[in-house]
Amino acid sequence: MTTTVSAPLDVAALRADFPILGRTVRDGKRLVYLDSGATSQKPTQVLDAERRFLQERNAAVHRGAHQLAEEATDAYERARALVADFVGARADELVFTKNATEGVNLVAYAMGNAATSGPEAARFLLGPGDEIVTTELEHHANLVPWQELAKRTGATLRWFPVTDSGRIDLSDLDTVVNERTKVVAFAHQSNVLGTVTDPAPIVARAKQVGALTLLDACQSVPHMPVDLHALDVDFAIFSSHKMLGPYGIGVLYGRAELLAALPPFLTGGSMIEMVRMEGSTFAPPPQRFEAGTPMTSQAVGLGAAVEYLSELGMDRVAAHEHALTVAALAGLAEIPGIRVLGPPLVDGDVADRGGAVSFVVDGVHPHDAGQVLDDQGIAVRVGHHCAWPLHRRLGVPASVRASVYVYNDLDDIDAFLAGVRETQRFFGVV
Amino acid sequence: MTTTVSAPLDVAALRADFPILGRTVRDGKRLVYLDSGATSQKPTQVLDAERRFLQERNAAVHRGAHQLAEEATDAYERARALVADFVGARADELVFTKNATEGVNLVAYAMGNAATSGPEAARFLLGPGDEIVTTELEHHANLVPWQELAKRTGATLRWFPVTDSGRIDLSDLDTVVNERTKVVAFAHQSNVLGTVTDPAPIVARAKQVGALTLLDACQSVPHMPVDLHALDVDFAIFSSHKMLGPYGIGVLYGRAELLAALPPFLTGGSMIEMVRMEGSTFAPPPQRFEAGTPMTSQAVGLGAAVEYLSELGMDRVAAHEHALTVAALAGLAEIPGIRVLGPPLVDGDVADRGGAVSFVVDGVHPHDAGQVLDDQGIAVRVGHHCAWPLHRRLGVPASVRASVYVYNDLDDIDAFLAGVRETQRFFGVV
Amino acid sequence: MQLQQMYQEIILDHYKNPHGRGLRDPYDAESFQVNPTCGDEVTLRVRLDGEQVADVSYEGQGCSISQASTSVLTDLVVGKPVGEAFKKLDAFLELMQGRGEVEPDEDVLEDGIAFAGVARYPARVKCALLGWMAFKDAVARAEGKA
Amino acid sequence: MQLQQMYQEIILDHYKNPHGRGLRDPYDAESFQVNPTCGDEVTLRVRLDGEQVADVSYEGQGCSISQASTSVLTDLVVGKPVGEAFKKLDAFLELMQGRGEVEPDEDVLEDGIAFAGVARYPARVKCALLGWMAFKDAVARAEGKA
Ligand SMILES: Cc1ncc(COP(=O)(O)O)c(C=O)c1O
Ligand SMILES: Cc1ncc(COP(=O)(O)O)c(C=O)c1O
Repeated sequence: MTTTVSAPLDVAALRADFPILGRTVRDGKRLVYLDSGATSQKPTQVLDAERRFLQERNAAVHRGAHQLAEEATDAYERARALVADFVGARADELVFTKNATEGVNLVAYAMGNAATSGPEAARFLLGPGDEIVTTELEHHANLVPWQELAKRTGATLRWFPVTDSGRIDLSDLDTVVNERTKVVAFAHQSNVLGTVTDPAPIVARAKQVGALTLLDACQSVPHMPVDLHALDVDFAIFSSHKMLGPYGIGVLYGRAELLAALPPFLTGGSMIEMVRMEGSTFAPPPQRFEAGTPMTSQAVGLGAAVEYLSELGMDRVAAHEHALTVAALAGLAEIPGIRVLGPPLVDGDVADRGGAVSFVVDGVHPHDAGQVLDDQGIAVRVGHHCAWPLHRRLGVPASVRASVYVYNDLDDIDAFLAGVRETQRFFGVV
Repeated sequence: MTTTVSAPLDVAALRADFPILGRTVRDGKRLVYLDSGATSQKPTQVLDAERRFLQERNAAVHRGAHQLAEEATDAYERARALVADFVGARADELVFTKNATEGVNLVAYAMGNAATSGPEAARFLLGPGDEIVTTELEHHANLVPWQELAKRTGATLRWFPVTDSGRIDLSDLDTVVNERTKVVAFAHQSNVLGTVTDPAPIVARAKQVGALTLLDACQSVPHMPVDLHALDVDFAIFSSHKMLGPYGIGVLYGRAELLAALPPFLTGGSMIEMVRMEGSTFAPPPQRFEAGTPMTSQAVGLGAAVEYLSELGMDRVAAHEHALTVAALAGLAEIPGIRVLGPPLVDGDVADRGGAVSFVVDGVHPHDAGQVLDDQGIAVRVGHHCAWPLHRRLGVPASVRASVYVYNDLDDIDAFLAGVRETQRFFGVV
Repeated sequence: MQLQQMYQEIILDHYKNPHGRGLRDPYDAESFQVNPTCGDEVTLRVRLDGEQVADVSYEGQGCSISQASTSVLTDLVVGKPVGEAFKKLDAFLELMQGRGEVEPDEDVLEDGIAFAGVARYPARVKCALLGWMAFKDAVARAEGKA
Repeated sequence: MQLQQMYQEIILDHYKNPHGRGLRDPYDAESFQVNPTCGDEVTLRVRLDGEQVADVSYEGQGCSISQASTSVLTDLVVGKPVGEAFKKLDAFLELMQGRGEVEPDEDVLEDGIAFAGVARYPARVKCALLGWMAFKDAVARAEGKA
């Protein structure tokens, strides 16, 4: 990566915004949090924004005419605009979901609902003979909903394989994505390997054959500058809790024209146009896709999170994580008996690889390795990280994953590397 | 209602837990918040519990093996147990959803998924000739998902009518619920009229014909003691934000045996048993229905909310609201030109009627009435309150709704009644 | 009292004595619009005579704001060229979405300037626009036909 | 160091030298169990001889805890009446779900008491129970057949 930035992140200063990092675990060990790929910690600014909202202007949004309701609605819609701006989209192209997983399910179910919707939804119709394409490195969230959609509609699920170095293998792009393809869903950045996929060739081919694209941006939007209009994907999803924001809220982006034609998914209050016992009609997007009382204060918190990230500067965030990733990879390369999954360092650097470093320790099961690390205060993730087929492909049942974020520093990486050596020592494999 | 309680709620004291009630609106008017039927305010205790969780033990639940992840998982599951206890259910019968609306959709979509699931799901199968029953007073959340399920499966939607006084008309119970009926969905307490429906006869008839029951408990669980096992319904839903808890979390209750057989709805991480590219199998409930990263801190907040309510005592909460409701109804009855919807006072009291008071002011559109009330600092809701068919049935396009909760007192009711008179004066209808 | 800013005399007059109310024949196109939060609705018909708005007739139920603004609409557009009517529509839209920050032009909006106060209440903006959206839609339909 | 409490010598011994490992014929029933978070799995076969557990054989992949506890399981149940084996299963379950608060009975659990330390790590309890759940399921199947 060749990001040129004026000044690096002042990690020491920003760590003060994350009081949890000051706590100790396991009998007084300093907490080394390397599990941000699962969920990030949240800065005081985000918690304060949410609390302020709740203590000063809380009311049901889009439903009331009194002053509190006005203020609450403004705060909620302002958050939508902030997030849209952060990812290069228009506010009315953003739907708030409960997490990224709901976003994929929304698109999959809504496409299924095209079968019982009007002619404007015909472009989403799917049946036997049609194909859905995903990849072998997807998070379960971007795989299982498509398996289920295929099961419900009779469509066929296909997927891009993964190369030995952990990249999506596009060598058969024109075969895998073809005239029968209805939708292509793929991850921008792998949550296991950190590999970043350039959407351009996939999007170009999908356009050629008239297929929709859905980008799983869960691990890219929190970690690098992302401009969805520039990427030209049709749909994208990401989750607030992985980008310094609250739990309970995710984002589905859809091109305006597509959202306008997409049938509803969840139905109920606030998403209707007119309701009679005999049947109902539905509001325009984004309301059409936000049934029920929304995650109001969480939207406000997410708005504060993107303000926080914007102030740091996403270029700087990416450069910072890249430096830590290179340090981790370099350190692991020096330890015999460690197999790193995904693209290795070449001449001390690696391109298109974000800050998730997964590996196995020869002779030590990942669960056991994670336990020894935990005992030293180092929080990593062990298992298949919701990417079971990818692990099967790479010939390992599970792995250990260290993932970094804005508040990590080189001390964390050093502690982590020392911890890995201790793991080997403890289990007597060195 | 004949609740006998030792001491009434100490409203003056508990109002200190809700700093928002101390703010002013519209040029210095005291805020009189009478819109808790839409969403409640949240006590400091709930905000503190959530913040403490996020600053001390935040991590991804059910996924990590490190200490933070353990503590977070414990907090999340402790919250589930607290809520289960609050409504007389077992922890593994409770699924966390994003709101109550998702809960209804979950059941409706999962029933639809029975068509592509194994034989254990056959009891949920639905097709042409089968019937779904709801009522004319439902919130859109408990109506539109069933309309859509009927549309997708070819089943027929039927409904109980509503009497002039706003009660569900069960005189044709045995015809409406019959051998073809698959599910009967109805509100425990109307969000517009406050009318409380005794589930017993409906549940009994449903059992006779082998139909499932779903109780919309959104307006009962926050306001009165509810024991779901005693009510013997199959499913129930309610929302945290209406019961002093955070936004972004709701609850679906399902009898253990039913949840065990119900096909999944949202799919993705954390709800699987085994994933291969070719297909997946699913975890037991409640995990099966909680795809993706859950609303972790929100669950903790909801746990704190039910602790707060339990400490107040739900009997006392119900008695308090009953007193305020009677005062409001009595006051409105003295104002000429007011039409109250729903059961009126008889001899100064009314049974089976919760704290939602909806009405129309002769000659003044509800929106205009709401505006005058708002100008005096009184926050009420205007419109159809997501119960459009009910308003049509009662012959009004919309209404004004005042709804009370634990922090309201008789001063609020007096201010409200004065506000209603001012409305009439302003528009010259008296 | 802020309330007087919203409920200007002009608005209340139009509300009590709406202009052009009732559905009339002949017409070129009809539009039905509804406000999903409160259930207010309007059915509005447009008759065009070449480039002229020859008649606007309507029926509906709604609050003072929605009723009065539809009444004002008919005053403003009937007898005007479609292009000019749409300029007024744009001006009214700008006023209503301006959060009370937009200074209305009385030459263009006439009685419509009375709605400046409504623009400060976002929840009521939809009310004020209900009839105007119906007009826009009906003209589009009428022109689509022609 | 807390770690030693979890990784008792007995556990590491069973992990390095598992007892009864490998799938054997004949058998009455087989169970496949998986830990959905880490992908660990076990295939376990049971052969009953009347009321006796005649053999338990298994194969799988997993962490030291799951492998060792399956090895301990075979020591504890093979050659025992099914009723007694299930008593041990109940005792082991109680121990593992006890959060480190339950005092294990060595007469019943023998080497199994070494897992007391694991019970303090809730995320690892599933690992320790993997083989036991397979045993329970396999016996149920075998008895269902008989
Ligand atoms: C009776 C009733 N049912 C369902 C709902 C829907 O709840 P939510 O918007 O939290 O999903 C509400 C509240 O809006 C309600 O009052
Ligand atoms: C690449 C990727 N996709 C999807 C998800 C699902 O996100 P969530 O659990 O917030 O729905 C995750 C995180 O778990 C992820 O890393």
